[in-house]
Amino acid sequence: MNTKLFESDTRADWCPGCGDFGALSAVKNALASLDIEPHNVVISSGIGCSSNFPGYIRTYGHHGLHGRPLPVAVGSKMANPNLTVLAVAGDGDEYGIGFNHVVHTARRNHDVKLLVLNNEIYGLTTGQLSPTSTYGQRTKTTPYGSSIYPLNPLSTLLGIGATFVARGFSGKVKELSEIIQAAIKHRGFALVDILSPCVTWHDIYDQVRSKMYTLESVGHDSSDLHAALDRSKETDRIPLGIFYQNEDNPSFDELLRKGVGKQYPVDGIRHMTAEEQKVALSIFS
Amino acid sequence: MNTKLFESDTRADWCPGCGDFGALSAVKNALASLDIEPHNVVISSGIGCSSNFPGYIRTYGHHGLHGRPLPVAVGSKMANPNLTVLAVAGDGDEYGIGFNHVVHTARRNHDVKLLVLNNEIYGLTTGQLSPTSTYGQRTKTTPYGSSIYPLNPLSTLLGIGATFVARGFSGKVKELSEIIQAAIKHRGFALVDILSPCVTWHDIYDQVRSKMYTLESVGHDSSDLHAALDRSKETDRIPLGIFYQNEDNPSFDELLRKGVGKQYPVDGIRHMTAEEQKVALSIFS
Amino acid sequence: MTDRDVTIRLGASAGDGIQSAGEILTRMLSVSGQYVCTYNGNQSLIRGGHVWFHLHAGNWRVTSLGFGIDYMLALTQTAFDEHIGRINRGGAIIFDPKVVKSGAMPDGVTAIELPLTEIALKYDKRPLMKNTVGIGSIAALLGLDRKEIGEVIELQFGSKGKAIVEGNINAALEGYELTSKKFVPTKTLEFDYSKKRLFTHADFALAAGAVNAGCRFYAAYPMSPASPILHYMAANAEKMGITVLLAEDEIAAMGATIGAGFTGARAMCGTSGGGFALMQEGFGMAAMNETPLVVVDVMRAGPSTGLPTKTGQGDLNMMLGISQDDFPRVILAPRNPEETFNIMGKAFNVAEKWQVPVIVLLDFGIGDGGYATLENLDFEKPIDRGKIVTEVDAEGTWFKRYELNEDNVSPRTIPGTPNGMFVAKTDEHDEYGHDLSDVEAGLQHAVEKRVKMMKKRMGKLDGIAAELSLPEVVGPKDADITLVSWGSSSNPIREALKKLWSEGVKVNSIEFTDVFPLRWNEVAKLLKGARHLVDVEANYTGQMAGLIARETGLVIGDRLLKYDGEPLEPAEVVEKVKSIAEKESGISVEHQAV
Amino acid sequence: MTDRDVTIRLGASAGDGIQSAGEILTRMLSVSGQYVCTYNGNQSLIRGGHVWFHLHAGNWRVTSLGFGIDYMLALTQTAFDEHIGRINRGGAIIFDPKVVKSGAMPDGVTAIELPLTEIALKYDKRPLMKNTVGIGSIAALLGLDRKEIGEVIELQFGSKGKAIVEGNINAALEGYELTSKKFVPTKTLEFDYSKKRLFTHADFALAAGAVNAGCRFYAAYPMSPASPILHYMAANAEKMGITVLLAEDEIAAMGATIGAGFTGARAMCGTSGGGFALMQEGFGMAAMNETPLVVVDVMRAGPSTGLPTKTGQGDLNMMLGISQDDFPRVILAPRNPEETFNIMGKAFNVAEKWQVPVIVLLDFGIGDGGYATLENLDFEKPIDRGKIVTEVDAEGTWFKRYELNEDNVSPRTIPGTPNGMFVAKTDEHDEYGHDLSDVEAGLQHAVEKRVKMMKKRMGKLDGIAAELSLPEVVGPKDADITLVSWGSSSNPIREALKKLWSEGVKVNSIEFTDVFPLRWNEVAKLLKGARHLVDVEANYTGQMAGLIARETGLVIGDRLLKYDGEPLEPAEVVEKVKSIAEKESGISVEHQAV
Ligand SMILES: Cc1ncc(C[n+]2csc(CCOP(=O)(O)OP(=O)(O)O)c2C)c(N)n1
Ligand SMILES: Cc1ncc(C[n+]2csc(CCOP(=O)(O)OP(=O)(O)O)c2C)c(N)n1
Ligand code: SF4
Ligand code: SF4
Ligand SMILES: [Mg+2]
Ligand SMILES: [Mg+2]
Repeated sequence: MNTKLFESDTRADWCPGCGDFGALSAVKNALASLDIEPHNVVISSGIGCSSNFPGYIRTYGHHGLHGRPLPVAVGSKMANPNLTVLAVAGDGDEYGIGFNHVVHTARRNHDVKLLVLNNEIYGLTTGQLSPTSTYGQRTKTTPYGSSIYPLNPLSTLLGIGATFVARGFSGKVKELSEIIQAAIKHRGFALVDILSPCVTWHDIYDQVRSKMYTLESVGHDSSDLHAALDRSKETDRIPLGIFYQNEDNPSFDELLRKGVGKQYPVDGIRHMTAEEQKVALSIFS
Repeated sequence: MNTKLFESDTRADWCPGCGDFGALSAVKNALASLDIEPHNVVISSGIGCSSNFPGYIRTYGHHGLHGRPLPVAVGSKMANPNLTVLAVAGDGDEYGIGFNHVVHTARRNHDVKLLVLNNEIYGLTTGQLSPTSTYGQRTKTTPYGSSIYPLNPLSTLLGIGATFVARGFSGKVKELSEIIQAAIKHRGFALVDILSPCVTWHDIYDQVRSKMYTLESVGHDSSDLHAALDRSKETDRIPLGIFYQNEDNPSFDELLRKGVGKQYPVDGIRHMTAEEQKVALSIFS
Repeated sequence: MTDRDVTIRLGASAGDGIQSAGEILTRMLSVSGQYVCTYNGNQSLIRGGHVWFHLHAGNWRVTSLGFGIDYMLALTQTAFDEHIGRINRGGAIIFDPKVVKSGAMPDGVTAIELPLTEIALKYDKRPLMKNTVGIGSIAALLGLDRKEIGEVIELQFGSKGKAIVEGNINAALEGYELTSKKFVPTKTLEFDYSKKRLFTHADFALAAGAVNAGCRFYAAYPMSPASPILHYMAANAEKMGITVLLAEDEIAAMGATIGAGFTGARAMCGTSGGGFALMQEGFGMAAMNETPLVVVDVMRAGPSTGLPTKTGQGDLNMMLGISQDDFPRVILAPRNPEETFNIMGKAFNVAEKWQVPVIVLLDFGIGDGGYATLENLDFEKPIDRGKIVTEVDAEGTWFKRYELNEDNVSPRTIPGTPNGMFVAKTDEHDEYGHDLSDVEAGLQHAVEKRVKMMKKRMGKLDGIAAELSLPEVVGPKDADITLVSWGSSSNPIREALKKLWSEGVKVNSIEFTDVFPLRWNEVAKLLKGARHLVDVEANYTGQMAGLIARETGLVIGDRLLKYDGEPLEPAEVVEKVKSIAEKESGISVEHQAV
Repeated sequence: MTDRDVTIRLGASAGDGIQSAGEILTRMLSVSGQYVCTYNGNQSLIRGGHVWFHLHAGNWRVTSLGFGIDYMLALTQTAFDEHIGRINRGGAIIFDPKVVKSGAMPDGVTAIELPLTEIALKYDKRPLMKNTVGIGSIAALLGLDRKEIGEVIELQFGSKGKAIVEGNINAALEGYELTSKKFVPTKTLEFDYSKKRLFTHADFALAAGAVNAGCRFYAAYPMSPASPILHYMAANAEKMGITVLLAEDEIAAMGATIGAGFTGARAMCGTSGGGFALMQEGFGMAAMNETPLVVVDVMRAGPSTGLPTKTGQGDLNMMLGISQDDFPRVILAPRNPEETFNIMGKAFNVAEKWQVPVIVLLDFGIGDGGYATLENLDFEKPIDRGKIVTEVDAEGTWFKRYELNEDNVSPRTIPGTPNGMFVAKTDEHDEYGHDLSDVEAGLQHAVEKRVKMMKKRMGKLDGIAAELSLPEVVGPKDADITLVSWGSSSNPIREALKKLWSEGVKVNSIEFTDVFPLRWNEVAKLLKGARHLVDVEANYTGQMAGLIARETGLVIGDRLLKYDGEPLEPAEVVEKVKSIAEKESGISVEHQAV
C-alpha cells in the first residue's frame, strides 16, 4: 500500500530535527507495508510533543490526556477487535504518569501496541526531568544535575512478563518500521521504546549514534529472557531491535472472546433479546 | 524492646483466621526487636481489610486512600528523615490502583518499606479479582474462572531494579519478622510481599503451606539477579525469603541530603533568612 | 381493599446471614403480592459488628422504610438494645431468651420468646438456621400461608442441596407453628398469592437497563456500593454478550469507556464518589472531544472514605464542578430501581444524540443497600444513536467531525468507517479536530473559532434542557408546605405525604429526577408559586438547594438535611412538616414519635 | 507629576526570542522607575507559530494591559497583520521593510521602517539580535536614557559572554540612534532612574511567598502554567533549604504533600486544572483527616487540555465541588504577584490554624504569563502554627487527635512526639481516630458521633469566614454601576475605572480576593446596595456569580464573560459599562475603540 494514503494535510509542528519525524515516517511505512487500511487504524496519544502524532497521520486518532493513551486504546480495541490499535506517546506519558496502565496492559496482554517516543525529557513542558532522564542530567527541575535513578522501561517490562519488548531509534527509520511491523503482527501487547531525540532540550543524536548496535548483529536470541534482561541493562552501548518476544500466550482479546464470543460491543447496540430479557427478569424475582 | 509498647487498645476486626493477624505480630516484633520507639514510626496504609492495620499497632498511623499509601509515606519520610516509615497495604492497593507509586518509589530508592498483605483477592470489597489473583480463580468478577494473567510483583520489581525484594508468609511470623527487620535496615526501598491468606474469600493457607520453602534452605544467593528472577517466577513451589538485595545504591534521601543538606522540612517553619531574602529579591529584579 | 403495610427488622451479627434472611423474607412477600422496600444496615468489614435488615411491605406501593418497626427479630443482645426503642406500639420482638436479656419491655410491645438456637441446632451443627426460625415466626405474625415458606426457601437454597433446603423449611415451620400457637398478630397483611412481584436494587436495575439500552461495554474498578453493577455485568457477560473490563483503576476504567464510546459502542463505567474523583479528568476529556458515554456514581456517605457502607447524597457538587473549566454534562438521579431501569434508555440516547457524557447518580440506600418492587419496566424505549454517519464521500483528507451546526451537534463517524477519519481532540480544535491551541492560539481567527467551539459545546445544554423532564409535582397544587427533593430523598417524602394528607396537612412535593441541565425559568416558576419550601436531601450543605439558588436565585431557607449515613425516614419528614405547620398556624399538631 | 503610561507590543515567531526581548524591555523600564504589567502571548509548542509580548508601563501603578497598542515591534508579516488594527492613533509600528509588507497604514499610525535584520547580522551570524535592535528603537521612542540600555543588556546576557553582551548593546544602540534621528515620539514616559522597581510573575511570587511563610516542602508534576513554581523551588532548593519532590504524577504529589503536612512540615503542591482534577481525592482526604496543606492551581483556558498556554478563570466550580461529599476548604485568589506573595503567609496560617487544605488560585495571565511590579512585600507576617502540641502525658494508648472542641479545632501532634500517637483517618472516626465506619456504623452512638464530627469539620467554615477578608470596594460608595470580579479579573477593571471616572461615569468595583468561605450575609449586604451589578470574569458560565447566587440568592444578571483564552482588557470593561450607562441614562456616550 502507498504510504501517501496516510498523509495528513497538517504540517507536523515539531521543531526542525525533532526525532518524532522519523518515528512518524516509520509508522506510516509500517502500516502501508502491512496493507492496513487507514480507516481501520486507531492511534491513541496523550499530551506532549510526541502526542501531537495523530494529527499528522491520516487514521482515526484520539489525542487525549497526558498519560492515558493506553486505557483509551484498550477500550477501543475491546469495542472493536477488528481495528489495529496503536498508542503513541512520550516517555512522560507512558513511563511517568501513565506507567501503571503500561504495566497492566502488558500483563493482561491486550492486543494494542505501544510506541513510546522516548526523548528522556519532558519536551512540551519545556524540559523537566523525565523518568528516563539519566543520572546527572541537567534539566529545569535538576539545574545542578539529576541525582534520581531513571526508570529502565525495557527491563521493567521484561520483569512484568511482557510478550514483546523492543527498542528502535527514530534516526533509523527503515529498521524502526520493521520493528513496528513485528509489533503489530505480534500476538498481544507490544512495547516499542523509540529513542527519539529532542533537539531543543536534550539532544542525544550523537550519543545514540555512537553507542548503538543491533541485537541482530550480535545474534541475540529474542526468546531468551535472561539474555534480554542483560541486554536491556546495558548503558555503555545501546542495543536496538527486539529484546524479547513470546507468542505462546493468547492475547487478552483472544481469551475474552473465548467466553463472550464474537459479540463485539460495537455490534451490540440493540435491546435485549427475548432470551436475555428472561435472564434479566429471573434475577429480579 | 517489649512488643507491648506497640499494643493498640483497638481489637483488630479481621475475620478470625485472617492472615493479617500474623503480619501484625511480625511487624510489632520486628520494630521491638530493632528497638525503634513507637513514636518514631509512621505507618501509612490504604483502604482494604489489610489497610486497617495502623489502628491495631500503636505508632503514628495514616489510614488514607486506596492505592496511595506510598506517596504519603514518601512525603512523610522526606519531611522528617529521622522517622521509620512503613507502608502497609493490600494487593489491590499496591499492585492494582497504586502500582505506579510502587514502581517509582522503588526506582528512586526512597527509604520507605512496603509491606504488601497479599491475599490474591480484594477482601474488603467482598471478593473481586485482584492483580495477583491466579489464572482460573473464581471470584465475583470472574464467576466462571479468571482468564486474566496475574501480575508477578517480585519479578516486576526485579525488572525495575528494586534494591530489596522479599516474600514472607503471615503463617510464619518469626521468619516474617526477620525479613521485615532486614527490610527496615536496608539502604533504601524494600518490598516485602507477604502472603496473607483471606480465609473468607480465597483461603490459600493449605496451598502455601504445601508449596513453600525458604530460599535460605536452597542456598539462594540474594545478590544474584538472574537467580532471583528465576525463583520469583516459580509457581509450582513458593519460595520465601529475600530474593534480591543490593546496598550499593544510596537511597533517594541520602542523595537528596547531599544537595539540600540536613535542613529537614519539619525544621524549616521559619521566615526567610536575610540571605534567602537577598536571593529572592534578586530574582525579582 | 384498604391500604395495609408492615415494617419488619432483622438484627444480628455480621456473619449470621441476616442479609440472606432478609432476602428470603422480601421474596416471600413479593411472591405473595406485596410491594416491598428494604434497607441493609451493614458494616464496612467482612465479619463482626452489628448488622440489620429492614423491610417495609404492603399492598400499596411503598417507597421507603415506613414508620418505626412493627415486627423485629433480634438475634443478639445488641440487636435487641439498639432497636427496641423504635418498635411501634402493638409491635412485637422475637428473640431467644437464652441469648437476649430483655428486661422490662416498652409499653405495648410484645416479647416473643422462642428457642431459636435450640431449634436451629436440630437441623445443622452450627446454629445458622436461627434466622430461618425467626422468618417462620414473622411469617406467622403476618398471617402468611405456610406453604409459601417452603417454596421460597427452596428457591433460595436449592443450589445448596436437599438437606439444607429441608432443614431450613423445617426450621422455619417450627418457628411458624410456635408463633401461631402462642401469639395473636396485631398487624397482618392482605396477600394475593397470584401476584408475583419483581424486586431488585437500583444497581442491578441500572445494569439491566443499560444492557437493554444497548450497552455491551462496561468498565470498572470495584468500589462499594457500585460493585454489584460490575458483578452483574460479569455474571451475565456470556449470556448477554457484554464485554467487561476490570480495570487497574478508575482512571483506566474511564479511559477505556471513552475509547469504547469513541469506537462506537454504548459504553458505561461505574464507581462511587472516590472513584469518580479519579475519573474527572477523563470525564472532561469526553465532554471536550464530544464522546458519548454514561458514568454511574453510586453515592455513599463521605467525605473521603467516610462511611463506605452507609448512604447519602453528597456528590452533587462534585458533578457540578467536574475537572477544569466549563463543559456540558448531564445529571440524572432516578428515585428507585424501576425508574433506574427505565431511565437508562434516556441516558444513552441523550449521550449519543448530544454527544455528551451523562452521569447517573444513585446512592447506597436505593443501590446495593435496598430492594424495591419493579412494576413497569419499559424494554422497548427506542434507541436513538443521533448523528452517526456510516458513509462518507472520499473527498478531503479528514472528516469534519466538529462541524458547526444549528443544533450544536456534529455528524459523527466511528473508526472503521472509510473516509471518516478525524482526531478526537482535548486541545481546543477546529471543525476537523485540528489544534487551535498549538501554532495558532491567540491569533484572531483562532480566537474566534475557539469562541464558536465553546458556544457549540455549551450550547448543547439548552437543547438537552428542552428534552429533560421538569421535576414531578406530587400532591395538591394548592399546598401550605412544599417539599423539594431529588433522587432517593423523594422516597420517604412520598410516605410522609400519605400520612400528612390523612391528617389534613396541606403539603405537596416537588421531586427532581433529571437534575441538570433544566429549564430553570420553569423550575423557578414552579418553586416561586410555593408558600413555604422545605429542601429535603441527604447531605450537609443542601447541595440541590445550592444548585437551585445558583440557577434561579431562589434560596430555600428551610431545610431537612440528613448526613448521618442513615436513610431518611418518613417520620423525620412528617415531624419537620408538622413543626412548620404548627409554627405557621399557631395550632399544635400531634407529633409523630420517631 | 501627571499620570503617564504607554503600551508596547512585540510580535514575532516562536524561537525569535521575543520573550527574552520582552523581559529586557520590562527590566529596562522597571529600573527606570516605571510600574509594569505584561502579558505573554505564546504557543503550546516549542518552535513555530506566532508569539507576542505585551507591556504596559507608566509612572502610576498600572494593573493590566492598558488600552490598545502605542508602540509595536513586528518581526514577521503575521505579527504586523495580526496587531496593526489594534494600534492606537498616534502610535507607531517598527518593522523591517525587507521582511514585512505594510500596505496602507491606518490613520494616525506611523510606520517606522528599520533594517533590523541587516543590523542584527552585523553582530552575529544568525539575525537573532533583530529584536534587540527593535528594543533600542522602542527605547528611543520612549525617550529613555541610552545608558540604561547597556546596563540592562549586560544584566540579561552577562552569563553568555562579553561578545554577546557587546553585540546586543551595539545592536540596540543602532536601533536607538536610527529611530531618534528619524522620528519624533508621540508618547513618552517620565523616568526616574533612582527608582529601581521589582517585578515578577505570580508563580515566582507565590513560590517566594510560600518559602517565606515557612514552606520547605514542595511536590509537583510539571504542568503549564504552574511549572515555574517547581522550577523556582528546584533552583533554590539548596540556597533556601527546600525539599522538592518531582513526583510520578499529581496524585503522588498531593499524597506526598499530605504525608509531609501530617509529619509537621508546611507543605505545598501545585499544578494546573487537569492535574488538580487528579489531586481531588487526596484533597478530600486532607480535609477529612484534618491535615493542613496548601495547593496551588494556576488556571489556564480549558476545558480539558483546552488552550494550555492561554488564560482563564474556569476552575472555580471545580474547587467548589472537589471530590465526594461535604468538607471544609478555603479558596484564595490573589489579584497580582505582589498580593500573591503576601497572601501566602495567610494561606499557611489558615491551613495550620484550622487544619484544613487551602487552595490558591492563580491563572496564566498573572502567573507564568505576566509580570507585574512588586512594591510592598511583607516578609514579616507572623507564622501561626495553631494548636500543635509538643509534649503529651504518657497516659492512654492513643492521643485524642480529633477532640471535639468549642472552636472545632483539635490539638495536633506530629510524628516523633512521644505519646502523641494517633491514626489520621479518612474513614469517619472518633476523637482518637478510631473507625466509626467499621463495626459500629449505624449504631446509635456511632451515628451521633458521626454527626458531631461532621459538624466539627464543617463548623470550621464559620470560624474561617470570620477571619477572611470581604471583597475590596474600589471607588465611590455611590455608583450607578458596580463591577464584581475576583482574582485577576479585577486588574483590567482598575484601569477601566480610571478611564471611566475621568469621563464622569459613576462606577465602582467589588473585588474578591478571598473567595471561600466568606461572611455571605455581609457580602449580600454589600451587593444588594448596588444599583446595577455587572459580573466580570474569565469563564463561560460566570462561576463566581454562580457562587454568589448559591450563597446569597443574588443573581447578577448582567455579565461580562470572557472565555476566548485572551486576557480581559480594560477597553472591554469600558465598553460594557458605557453601553449600560447609555441604555440606562438614554444618553449616548462615546465608545472606546477596542
Ligand atoms: C494531568 C497532566 N499533568 C501534566 C500535564 C502537563 N504536561 C503536558 S505534556 C507533559 C510531558 C511531556 O513529556 P513527554 O510525555 O515525555 O512528551 P514529549 O513532549 O517529550 O514528547 C506534561 C507533564 C498535563 N497535560 N496533564
Ligand atoms: C479510589 C477507590 N477505588 C476503589 C475503592 C474500593 N476499595 C476499597 S478496598 C478495595 C480493595 C481491597 O483489596 P486489597 O487492596 O487487596 O485489600 P484487602 O481487603 O484484600 O486486604 C477497593 C477496590 C476505594 N476505596 N477507593
Ligand atoms: S521540544 Fe523537543 S520533543 Fe518537542 S518538538 Fe521540539 S525537539 Fe521535538
Ligand atoms: S475478608 Fe479476608 S482479608 Fe478481609 S479480614 Fe476477612 S479474611 Fe481477612
Ligand atoms: Mg519526552
Ligand atoms: Mg487483597
